[in-house]
Amino acid sequence: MADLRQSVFGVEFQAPVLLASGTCGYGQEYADLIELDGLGGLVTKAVSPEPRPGNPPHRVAETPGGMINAIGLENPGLRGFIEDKLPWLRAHLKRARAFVNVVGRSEEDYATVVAGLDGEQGFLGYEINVSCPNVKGGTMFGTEERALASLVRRLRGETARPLVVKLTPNVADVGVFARICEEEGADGLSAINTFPGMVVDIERRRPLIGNRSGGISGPAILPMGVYATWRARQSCDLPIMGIGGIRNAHDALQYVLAGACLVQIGTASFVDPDAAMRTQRGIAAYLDRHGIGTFAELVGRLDAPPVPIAAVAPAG
Amino acid sequence: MADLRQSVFGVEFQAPVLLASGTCGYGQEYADLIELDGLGGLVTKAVSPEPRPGNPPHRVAETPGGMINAIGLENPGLRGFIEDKLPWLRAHLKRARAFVNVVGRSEEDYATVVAGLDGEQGFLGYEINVSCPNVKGGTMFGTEERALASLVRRLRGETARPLVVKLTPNVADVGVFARICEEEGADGLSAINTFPGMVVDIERRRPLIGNRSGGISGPAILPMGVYATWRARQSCDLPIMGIGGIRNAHDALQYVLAGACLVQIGTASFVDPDAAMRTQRGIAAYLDRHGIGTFAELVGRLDAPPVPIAAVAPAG
Amino acid sequence: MRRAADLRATRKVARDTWWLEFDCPEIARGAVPGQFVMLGVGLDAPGTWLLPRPFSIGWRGHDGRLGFLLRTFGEGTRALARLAPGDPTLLLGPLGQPFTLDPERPVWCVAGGVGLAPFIFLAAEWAAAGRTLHLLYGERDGAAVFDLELLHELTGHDAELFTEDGSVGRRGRVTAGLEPEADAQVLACGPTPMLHAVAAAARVSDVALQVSVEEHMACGVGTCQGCVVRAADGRWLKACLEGPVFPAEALAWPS
Amino acid sequence: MRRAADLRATRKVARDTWWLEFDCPEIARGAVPGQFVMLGVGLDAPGTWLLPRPFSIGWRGHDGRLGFLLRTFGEGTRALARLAPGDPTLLLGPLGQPFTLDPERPVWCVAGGVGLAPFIFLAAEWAAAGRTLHLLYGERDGAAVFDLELLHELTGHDAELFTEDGSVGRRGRVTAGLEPEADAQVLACGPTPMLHAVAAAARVSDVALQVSVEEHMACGVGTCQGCVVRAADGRWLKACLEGPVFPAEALAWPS
Ligand SMILES: Cc1cc2nc3c(=O)[nH]c(=O)nc-3n(C[C@H](O)[C@H](O)[C@H](O)COP(=O)(O)OP(=O)(O)OC[C@H]3O[C@@H](n4cnc5c(N)ncnc54)[C@H](O)[C@@H]3O)c2cc1C
Ligand SMILES: Cc1cc2nc3c(=O)[nH]c(=O)nc-3n(C[C@H](O)[C@H](O)[C@H](O)COP(=O)(O)OP(=O)(O)OC[C@H]3O[C@@H](n4cnc5c(N)ncnc54)[C@H](O)[C@@H]3O)c2cc1C
Ligand SMILES: Cc1cc2nc3c(=O)[nH]c(=O)nc-3n(C[C@H](O)[C@H](O)[C@H](O)COP(=O)(O)O)c2cc1C
Ligand SMILES: Cc1cc2nc3c(=O)[nH]c(=O)nc-3n(C[C@H](O)[C@H](O)[C@H](O)COP(=O)(O)O)c2cc1C
Ligand code: FES
Ligand code: FES
Repeated sequence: MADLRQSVFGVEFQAPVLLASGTCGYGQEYADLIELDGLGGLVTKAVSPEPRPGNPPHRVAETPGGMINAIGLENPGLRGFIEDKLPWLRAHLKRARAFVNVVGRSEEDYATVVAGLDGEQGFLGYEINVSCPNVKGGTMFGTEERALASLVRRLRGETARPLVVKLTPNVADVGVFARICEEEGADGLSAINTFPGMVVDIERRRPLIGNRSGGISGPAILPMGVYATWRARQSCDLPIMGIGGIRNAHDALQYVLAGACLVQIGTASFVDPDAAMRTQRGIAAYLDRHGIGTFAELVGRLDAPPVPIAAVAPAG
Repeated sequence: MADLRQSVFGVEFQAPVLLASGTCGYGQEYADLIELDGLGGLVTKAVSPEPRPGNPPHRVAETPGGMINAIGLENPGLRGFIEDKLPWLRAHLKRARAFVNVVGRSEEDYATVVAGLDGEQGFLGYEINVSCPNVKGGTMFGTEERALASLVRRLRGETARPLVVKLTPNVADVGVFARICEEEGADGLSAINTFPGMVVDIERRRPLIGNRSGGISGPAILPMGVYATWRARQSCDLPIMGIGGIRNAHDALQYVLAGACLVQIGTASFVDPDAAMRTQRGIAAYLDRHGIGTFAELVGRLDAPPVPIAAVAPAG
Repeated sequence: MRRAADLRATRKVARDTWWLEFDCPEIARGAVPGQFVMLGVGLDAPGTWLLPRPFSIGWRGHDGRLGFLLRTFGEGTRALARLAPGDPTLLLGPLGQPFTLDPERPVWCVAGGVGLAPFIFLAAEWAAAGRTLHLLYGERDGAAVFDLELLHELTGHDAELFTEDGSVGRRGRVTAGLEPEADAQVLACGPTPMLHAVAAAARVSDVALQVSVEEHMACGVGTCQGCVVRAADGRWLKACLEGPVFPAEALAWPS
Repeated sequence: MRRAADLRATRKVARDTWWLEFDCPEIARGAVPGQFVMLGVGLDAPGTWLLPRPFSIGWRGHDGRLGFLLRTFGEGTRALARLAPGDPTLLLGPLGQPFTLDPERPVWCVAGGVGLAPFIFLAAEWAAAGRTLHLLYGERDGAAVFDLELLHELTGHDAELFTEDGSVGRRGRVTAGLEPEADAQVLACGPTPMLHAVAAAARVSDVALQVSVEEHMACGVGTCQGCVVRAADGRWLKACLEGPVFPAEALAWPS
């Protein structure tokens, strides 16, 4: 039986599959449904300095090959997380690794959450969600090079824990942003977050989603996520968590071969809460079938020489 | 029976549905399969100054809810198009409108094609495919504000025909690029082109596609295209052709309500060559069911006030 | 709780409406009327993508069978209506808060459309316990009305039927049949406008009301925060976890 | 050319391999051996997305039936293998260039795996015309071998069978059975390595060879330019329009 363990961010991960932020609550909600502590780990729902009420319904709907969501980053805020959510993670995750997903409207917001959590026990590190509009400027942190560089630099100063930046795909070249994160001292990357999308209720002639637009996730974005992971791999040396549309080992292994040492499963868990565990088993079976002893050997083992963006730009 | 006719770009379109570039060849290939002249029109496969051989296989594969393609803009070049393709369009399209999709590696390339075609008969105008890498700079024309502005300005000087710019979705805010096109004198927009993606053959451990990466199209990108159309509608007053994942009237009407006065159907034609005609019939049926007399009344009739990007950014 | 269940039979019971029966003792065992199941096809059907959809548990057999009433509406219900025995299916449940009832007090069930489902389950349980209840059932027209013989067979009860066009049963809205005693427990499940009407009626006659609400759901278990409804105090409540059954006074109603 | 056809029957004929029969007189009428059909489910199946896949026309009945031999491989063929009579299907065809044959000269068909399909059609047409041909058929092992009785029933011919493990027929590669006369017309359909072997053999014995090639296809009719194969002169040829059957000398072969 192949060995799924590997060392990333200076610690051992018993397996490469995590549950993605916003799709597993704060762990607790899944407790009686799946064996969380048997997974690689999980990433919590976003945490902001103050509690957020979230958006009006509808917050979710199915889209072709995926779904749209506009939850509005509803969360109990830093204090609420520390008091009501973190204790459960601390008590129940012994082997699985937890990341806290951090959001904010300003650099200050992010720094407040990281600084406020850094002394606490029960999680490994941070996943910084930069798909958030920056109050000054309006555009997302993750799509503006200077804003992202400044944010990562600031947060690096606040913590020695693993600092992972979750890239947004709405940019000309994720490679550029991957490099910025590396230069500013991030420890890793998550690729990718959702794509902006909209569903129109043609009978009522209004957006189906309360927030009008939302983020698109699910199998529909699988090839975009694999591409973003590959671009990031070409552009920097940080460990990458591959995310986007993963349903099973076949999907996950595309990310792994493209360069991801860990993968996250989100939307697929809604279709089958067992998706993550089945994916782990499937990866082990693939390694055995191919006579590969350890998972780490497979990471990035794609037979495709690096090429400049020009050569890989989509060409109809 | 509702009236699908409307006047756009100074001419009448008998119906709002066109076949998308690269999915209907140069018309001819579909001649014995569907009644092209009964549609709103078509957009030809890309035309570049010189012939292009295109990419090695595999060039296409299915992806979840869509497909990936990396044809490599194979085309007979300006001369070949004028001699072998244009005459057929001139002879067979009486009521349907034809746009020529133009590609290049430099401003000069685009200008050469537009100038070279401008005196010819048999097509209405140009759709400028800016999802092409710019040899100087490497990034796509469509993702670099200055490069796009300069290109549109240049082409505006070359022709008085309808000049439509086909937006790429790989940007932080398509609205910004829509505005640039309007300021530089474009007559319309097409939204959207494909998303960069990659499929890995996990058995052979190499990209499934000869070009490694390719463009993702099909229903998977429907909500992204509707969102891009809506953003463009918020940001400028140009007529918009909505593209991306349209299979039927239900999908097309989402674009129309979001602000598109014309729609294009691409990948869905591969599943059913009749998709475009069925979509036209379905739109007419919708108008009748809702007692709307003319198609034009419906365009942009979405009950959702404009909002700044910050408020519509995807929020998990 | 997560079960790949065998679809035993599907049967058309009204226009666009099907009755589905699954073999699923594990879920049937713990189920209580008012709870629901996330019903889907899992991840293994090639070429298919479908988020599971929530369905009220519509009936349970001693042999571990589970019954659901399904009406086609959008993409998902259309796909589920086409399921045939042998197709892969995945059930998650029982989920959510059930109706909470005092067996000693009279029960009035107000059902609109497929909102009938949880009351088929409840009426059957009530009959099995030798109790009875009032079942008011409204549809737009006769073609939409659930197979009344099957209803009697399943529940041992007969519904007081209302159709808006009067083609069967009494003409008019189901609320017209509501004449609760002072200590009555009124339960309502159906379209939101109907719930509003019942809530108004309950306020007037000052009787206890529990409503089963609908909202889009992704996870069904509280992880996605997708299914919120507005609480009386303005907060968002999760329909899947804190609902789908709520005491009327817990929710914000348009005044 | 575009036809919503009724799937009449599917029948498992070997490991992972099915025989599908459709009612489709419009396509059957004009079909010639070597041509193919794009087989899909159309756009109306809720929750389903599937690009059509190309399949060689495997047989045609006087009554307008069309037969296809389908082996599951990836997502699409797995989905198509699960089709049942009554499911929506969409056929596009007949498409592509067929085999071009001189009825007076001997014909040798070399089939690898489901490459057998076009030769079932050809052998049946040949038998109907009172002619005969050589049919060499190779599979990896016995479990993969097409139902030989059905083969005889459909074609009036028997195949000379080869399996790599020798479990049925002769042990070894199908090319071992190829002994073409000087004026023979050799036809080959199967995996690319097999086509290479046959091409090499044909060059040695200097006989005319036509091969049916495989490449991913999206449109099947020449509009997408997705299905290219390399020509002898280095250009790209469209397998759907200029093929799938090519004279061996028209293609670039690895030397
Ligand atoms: C607790 C609970 C219990 C339920 N019990 C039952 C039951 O017992 N029986 C039953 O039949 N149903 C029941 N439902 C409803 C059922 O779960 C379905 O979810 C519901 O019918 C919508 O799913 P759908 O696939 O039909 O529509 P979807 O395709 O999921 O669409 C969801 C909603 O969005 C709308 N929509 C989505 N996209 C568009 C678009 N582009 N344009 C216009 N409209 C759009 C649909 O019309 C629908 O209103 C229950 C729901 C809940 C929450
Ligand atoms: C002219 C012609 C005639 C044909 N006739 C027949 C016939 O008679 N009978 C028959 O059974 N078949 C026939 N085929 C083949 C058939 O059309 C299928 O297209 C082929 O089997 C692939 O389709 P699929 O859905 O199984 O695989 P797909 O899912 O479409 O995949 C296509 C290819 O890509 C590979 N692939 C895709 N994604 C991945 C990934 N992420 N990782 C690894 N691999 C991947 C698949 O393994 C496969 O090799 C014919 C093909 C052609 C061109
Ligand atoms: C309902 C929902 C809520 C989400 N919330 C968050 C969030 O709070 N923070 C974040 O970084 N990503 C969030 N995401 C994005 C996911 O973590 C993931 O990046 C995305 O869904 C793509 O993965 P998938 O296709 O496997 O779902 C959310 C996704 C969904 C579907
Ligand atoms: C096979 C293929 C070839 C394409 N070629 C071109 C092209 O030459 N020029 C262009 O602007 N877009 C091209 N496109 C993009 C389409 O025109 C369209 O923008 C995209 O596919 C989204 O629409 P759809 O989802 O309806 O296919 C191509 C798409 C496909 C699938
Ligand atoms: S459906 Fe996910 S929280 Fe209720
Ligand atoms: S499959 Fe589209 S050109 Fe051949």
